[in-house]
Amino acid sequence: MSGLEQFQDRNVSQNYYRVKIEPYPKTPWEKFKRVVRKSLKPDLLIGLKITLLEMLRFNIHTIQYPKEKLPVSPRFRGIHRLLRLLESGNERCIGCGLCEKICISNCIRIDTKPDENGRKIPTEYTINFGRCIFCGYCAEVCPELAIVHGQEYEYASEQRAQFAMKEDMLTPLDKLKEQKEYPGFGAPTPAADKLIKKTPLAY
Amino acid sequence: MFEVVAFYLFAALTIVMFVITVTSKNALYAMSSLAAGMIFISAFFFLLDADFLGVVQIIVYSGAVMALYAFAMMFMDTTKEVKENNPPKKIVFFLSGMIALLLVLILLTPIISDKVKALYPMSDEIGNTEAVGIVLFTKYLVPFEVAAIMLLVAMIAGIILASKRMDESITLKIDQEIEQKGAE
Amino acid sequence: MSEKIKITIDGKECETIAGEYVLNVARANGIFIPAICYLTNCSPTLACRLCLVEADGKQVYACNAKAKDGMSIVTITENIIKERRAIMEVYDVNHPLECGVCDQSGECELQNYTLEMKVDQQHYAIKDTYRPVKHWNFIHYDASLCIVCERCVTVCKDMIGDAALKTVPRGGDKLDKSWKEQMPKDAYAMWNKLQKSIIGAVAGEQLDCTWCGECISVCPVGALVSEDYHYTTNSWELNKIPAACAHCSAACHLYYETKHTSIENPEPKIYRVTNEFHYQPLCGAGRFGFDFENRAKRDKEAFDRAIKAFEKADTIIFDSYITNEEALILQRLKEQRGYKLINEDALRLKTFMDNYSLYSGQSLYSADVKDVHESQFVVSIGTALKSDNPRVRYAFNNAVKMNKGGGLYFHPIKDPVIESLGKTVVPVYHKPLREEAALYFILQEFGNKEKLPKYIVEYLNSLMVTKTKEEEVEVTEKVVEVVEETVVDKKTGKEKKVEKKVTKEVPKKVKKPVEYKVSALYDMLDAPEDLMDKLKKVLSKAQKFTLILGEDLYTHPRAKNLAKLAGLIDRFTDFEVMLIPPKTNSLGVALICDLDEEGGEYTIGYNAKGDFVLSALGDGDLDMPALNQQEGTFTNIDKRVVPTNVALPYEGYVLNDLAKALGVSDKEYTIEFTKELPQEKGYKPIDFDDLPNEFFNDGTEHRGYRLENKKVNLSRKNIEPIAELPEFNGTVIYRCEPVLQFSPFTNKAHQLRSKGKLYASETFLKEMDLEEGNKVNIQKDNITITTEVELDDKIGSGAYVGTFDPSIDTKSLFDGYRFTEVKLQKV
Amino acid sequence: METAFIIETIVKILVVLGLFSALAGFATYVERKVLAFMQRRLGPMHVGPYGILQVLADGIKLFTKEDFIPQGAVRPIFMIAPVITAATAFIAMAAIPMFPEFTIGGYTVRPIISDMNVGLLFVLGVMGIGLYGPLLAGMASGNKWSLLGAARTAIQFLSYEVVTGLSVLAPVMIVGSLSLIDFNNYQAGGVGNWLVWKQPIAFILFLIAGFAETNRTPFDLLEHEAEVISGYATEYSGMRWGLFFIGEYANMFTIGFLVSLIFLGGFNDLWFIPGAIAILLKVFFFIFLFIWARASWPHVRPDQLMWLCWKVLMPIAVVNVVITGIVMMFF
Repeated sequence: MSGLEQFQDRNVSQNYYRVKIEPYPKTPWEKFKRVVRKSLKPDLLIGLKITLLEMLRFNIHTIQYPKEKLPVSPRFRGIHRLLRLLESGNERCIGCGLCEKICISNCIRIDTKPDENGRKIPTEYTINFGRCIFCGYCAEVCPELAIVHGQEYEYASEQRAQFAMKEDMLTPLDKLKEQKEYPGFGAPTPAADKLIKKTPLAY
Repeated sequence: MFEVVAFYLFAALTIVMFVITVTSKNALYAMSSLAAGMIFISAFFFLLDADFLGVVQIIVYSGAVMALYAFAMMFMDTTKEVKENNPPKKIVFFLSGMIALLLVLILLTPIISDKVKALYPMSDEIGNTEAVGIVLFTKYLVPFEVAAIMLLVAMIAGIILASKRMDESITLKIDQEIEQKGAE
Repeated sequence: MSEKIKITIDGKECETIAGEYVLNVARANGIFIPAICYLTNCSPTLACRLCLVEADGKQVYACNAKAKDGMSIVTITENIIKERRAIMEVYDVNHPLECGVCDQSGECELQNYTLEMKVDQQHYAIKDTYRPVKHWNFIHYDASLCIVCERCVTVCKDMIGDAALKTVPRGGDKLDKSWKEQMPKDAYAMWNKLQKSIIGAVAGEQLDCTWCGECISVCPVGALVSEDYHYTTNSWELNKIPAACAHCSAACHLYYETKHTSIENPEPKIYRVTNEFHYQPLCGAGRFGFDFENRAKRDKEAFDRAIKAFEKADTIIFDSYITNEEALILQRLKEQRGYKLINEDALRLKTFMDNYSLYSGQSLYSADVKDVHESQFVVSIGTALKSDNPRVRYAFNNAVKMNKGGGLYFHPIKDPVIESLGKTVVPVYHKPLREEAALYFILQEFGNKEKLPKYIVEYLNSLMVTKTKEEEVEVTEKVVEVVEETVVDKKTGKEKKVEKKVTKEVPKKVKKPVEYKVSALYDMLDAPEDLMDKLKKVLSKAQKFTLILGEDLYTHPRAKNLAKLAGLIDRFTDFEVMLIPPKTNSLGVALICDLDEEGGEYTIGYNAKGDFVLSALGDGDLDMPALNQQEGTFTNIDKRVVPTNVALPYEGYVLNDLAKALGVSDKEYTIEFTKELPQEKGYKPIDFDDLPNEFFNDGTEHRGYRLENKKVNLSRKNIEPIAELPEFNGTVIYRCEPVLQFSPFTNKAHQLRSKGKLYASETFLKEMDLEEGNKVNIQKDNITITTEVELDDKIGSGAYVGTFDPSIDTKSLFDGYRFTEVKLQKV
Repeated sequence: METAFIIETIVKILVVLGLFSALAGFATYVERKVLAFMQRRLGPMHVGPYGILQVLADGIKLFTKEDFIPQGAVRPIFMIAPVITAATAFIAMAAIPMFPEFTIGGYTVRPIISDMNVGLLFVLGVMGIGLYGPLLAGMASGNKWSLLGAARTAIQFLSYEVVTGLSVLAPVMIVGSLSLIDFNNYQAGGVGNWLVWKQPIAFILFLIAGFAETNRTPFDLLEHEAEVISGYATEYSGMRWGLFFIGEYANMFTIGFLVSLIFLGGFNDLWFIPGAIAILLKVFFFIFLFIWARASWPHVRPDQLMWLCWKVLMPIAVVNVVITGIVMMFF
């Protein structure tokens, strides 16, 4: 078993075994015997051997973080992204305000207005990342898959205002082609189609 | 020249330290200055080329004062000043000062009159350690052994006093037993 | 009143009166019956059919079924559940899934009932029809969201009286007959109707109405929304602040709905106003004129100057756009520092009420708006009802529509809105200054002649004149005719014509002069003599009568005599009398303040002109909070002390701060004065925080408390007869506000902002040879005011100017009376 | 002669101070690296090549950090405590002969600051005083965790001083001198002459006691994070904390030198290796051993520590002394 399988396997009972615990010494004599036994049996030295061998093998697992980075799970909840429609490049956000409502740390605010076609559009969209706890409710609740969590997890900043405005989160128009359909947190499940009840069409 | 400077320096330091020890109301100050004073005393031994005694002074007294620290730690809050119920009387100061002065005079008089002679002068051939050893195990053998026996007795007594219920381990006791003890 | 009966709903015994709708009984008793289309106080439309219940084993609609004694109602049966679910499914057919952006989302009845009926699947379908969005001035109508419950149509007709909306054909596909077998009966019927219609304007593309916006309020879905509010926020983000409307004396209950202005600006802003439409309608000024706040900061220097001015001054002039508590502070200032208090409107009302009391025996007038709603006959004298107090007009209309009642409307200016209320409402367009005659007319026609003081009866009799008129009389005449008859000869069997003389009695109409007696009052009022005949049918059934009196009377040169007559009417006729206080809190000021007639030398104006001006409009020497930034109480037309709350924060100084600095007030907050309002005037010692502000389920108003009506000793002096007043000869203009305006405060609101003009009817324009947009000089004595002319199609004659624009100095044009004679000159 | 002696002494003092301060810093780097390697990590990598300048960065950090004295602390003693630790650690080095004698320009240098005939005793005594630092620090901080650290210091000091003394007594009896140079000279002439072969038990006991004296794992009860936050050092920051650190590492070196000198042939030439390098290798082995033990073993409980000291180590040490005495008497 490897990777995901290991975690999905719930049938682990066969791997259990009983650890033998020797009785705790009660009298001083028993304690002394145990000290002698443990000192003369090379327990302490085995400990030393293990660490020394590990050092000599030099099997290093460190990842030198700023230079090297671990791959991030697609379901990771990083800095938010506002997506555009892939074909037209229009903003996906319809300004429904569900994210604003559901946000448990109350850090999302949007301003909306009707545009010239009579559609509702968000004129401004902010997330106060100083308060955001990256719970992902906003991405979960978004009916348009417009707000999603990006992969970016380095969000230390010198100024609070950074990352907070719509322009910072919105996919730039020239990078529309790089925008991927979001598979991660909040996206519909693969079985979503099956769950929809069909409406009759009379025409 | 160095020796004179060192002597007066350490003498002054020692006196200051002990004055602090006596006058301070804070246990921590008192003990720290006591320990410092003891160590400064060892300097005199070094100045007199009695290295062994000097080191013994350091080891013995630092250990002894450490024990005092342990007691201080257990008995009082060493960061706070101790409130003394009996205010020192002037007569006590006066008398103890006079006695100290008297002692100094008594000890100084023979030196001033230049009539002191060492009964057992230092011999350069043998080392300091050996000299102490020889004196201890010849002339002062009986007092040394008596002192050793007394210390042994004190130690045994201390162990017996302290060892009541030493075989009982709180960590190994069953809850029920602890409750029983509590009920008693 | 109607007899009390008992009915059982779902096992609960409910007491009610006979003839009440089952739905209302259930609501009053806290039993839930779903209904979308029914509106309290309006006629049932039976559009939604959700309120289906089983009465004594028969399915009926609760909104339509009247309660009978011993009736047993079951609100839920298996069939009803099926029907309701099918109905909700039908409503969801082709309803756009744009809840995300819809303004109603979160308070949408379609959403609520879809969930309530557990609709999770759609069984029905039909081809959708293109339904374009319509922009009706303040109102945005998204037809595709409309479920044609007709609440807007109903409320416009039954409550407001504009009847500007109706259902129009949708142009959609016809429903396939096969659905009829497949679906429950009521759902099919409802769908059939729904698929055919949509809401539209009665005439043309634009609405012809007074822009009350009540249709926005009643719309259960997001089809009708305020254009200004459209897509600016979500309803659930808003804080609802219950308050009283500050624009007119109705002081209607409303909610200011606030939220932070924008992301950058955290200051709260009012996004819209909503009301409890089931219990109280709201006019357009209240609904759209909400942002009249005064955003001022603390200005210590101005405050110090104000204190100095107060020390110097001897007079305070103020208007009635203040709370009771502020009025009390002013009164305290007068008591302790000797200022003279000047408020013309309130003083006139006070004088009128005092004289009225002398003859009615009561300190306050007798009727309130609810009485108007319940009346079968309503008379209005001396008020331009539609703009002076829209809620009274709605009540008038409601009474006419729902109680099959009628009324009389005495006013010099023709009003098509009143005329359109119904045939049973007869307008009497008399000349100005003839209001006395109108009151005598009421006594003449409705007074109990046996109880009325003798001198009045005698005077009325003396007014009777004998007139002749041509009347068609039916006379029978004997006529001899020659008739040709065909007779069959018996013998020959031949036909034979025979001439015969026949005498007949034939009825014939003949014009003949007839003498009859009629009161001279008809002529004085230019009233049609058959007036009472038109109302005969209504009057025969009428049980409750209400007389509405307006500001024309208080400003009338003979106001005192008018007041006395009104007092008599209250006592000796079936009428209950209601006075319309001219401004929001005129009644409160009249009761609380001890007003003076003449001012002194140095005046402080509070929202009025003076040497030092305290202003809530933000144009004075010291800023004061506007009424949506204050908490306090108003004394409204219902003689009720209603609380209002702070919708927007105010950072500057308030009147109480001044009073504190002058050593008159020892209170920290203005509302601490609420319990100190004068009890001898009928106020009660109740803390502001203990005042309720809500409606109960059965529609009872539970806001604040009602003033106590005290007994007053009657006067024994005779009332004077009608005085001959000099008639107006030249051009007469009226002082009145256009619809949607009341004061400079409404004019401050961004949706209603407009410039003051001379509003003229079409006939007036023709007479004066003017056109819309022309500039005219209005001249009186040596005052000339230049303004633009605008056509107002909501009046049938005459012209008026408003006081809402302070740049037009109307005060100098009108010396008291609301009509004045001026010279008009085209510029 | 007199002047030359003074200059020489001052130079030696400066060299020892500078060198061991630097070495203490370097030892921290080595410790972090070795620990990291043993735990499959890389250790410091960012500052300088392979993180070599980390020491410098830490030094700068410590020097520039705010010197912080808590309100409830006893100020003068709180301030003096770290100085005691660092100072005694260096004073102890005064009596340690680091290297064989060597000649620079005809001037013979003896790499020992003060050659006293009770050198061993002096070193142990002064190192013992070094524990006053943590004790005073803990008691003066006005903090309960610090006080617990101080209490642990007291018991550890009182207990393991005995074991150190007794364990080293046997070699002293064999050599017959307390001078470390005498010890060194006694073991001249190859590995076979090392005292460790004659006194293996004393060697082990002394080493164990050395761990306790230097406050290293498995006897680092004084500042064990999991139990008493940082023990006596809880309230310390900046360079005052740094002084404790330097003291601890200087003590490690002292113990390293002592063990090498007493048991492992000191700075005598070893096969082809010159004496100076030989002793350095030995010292560095012990430094490594300290680190190694830290990486490998858990620390003991305070009661186990006392039990081990009084009921196991001390009796063994006494027995060792008695046996040594008997053997010396009869052979």
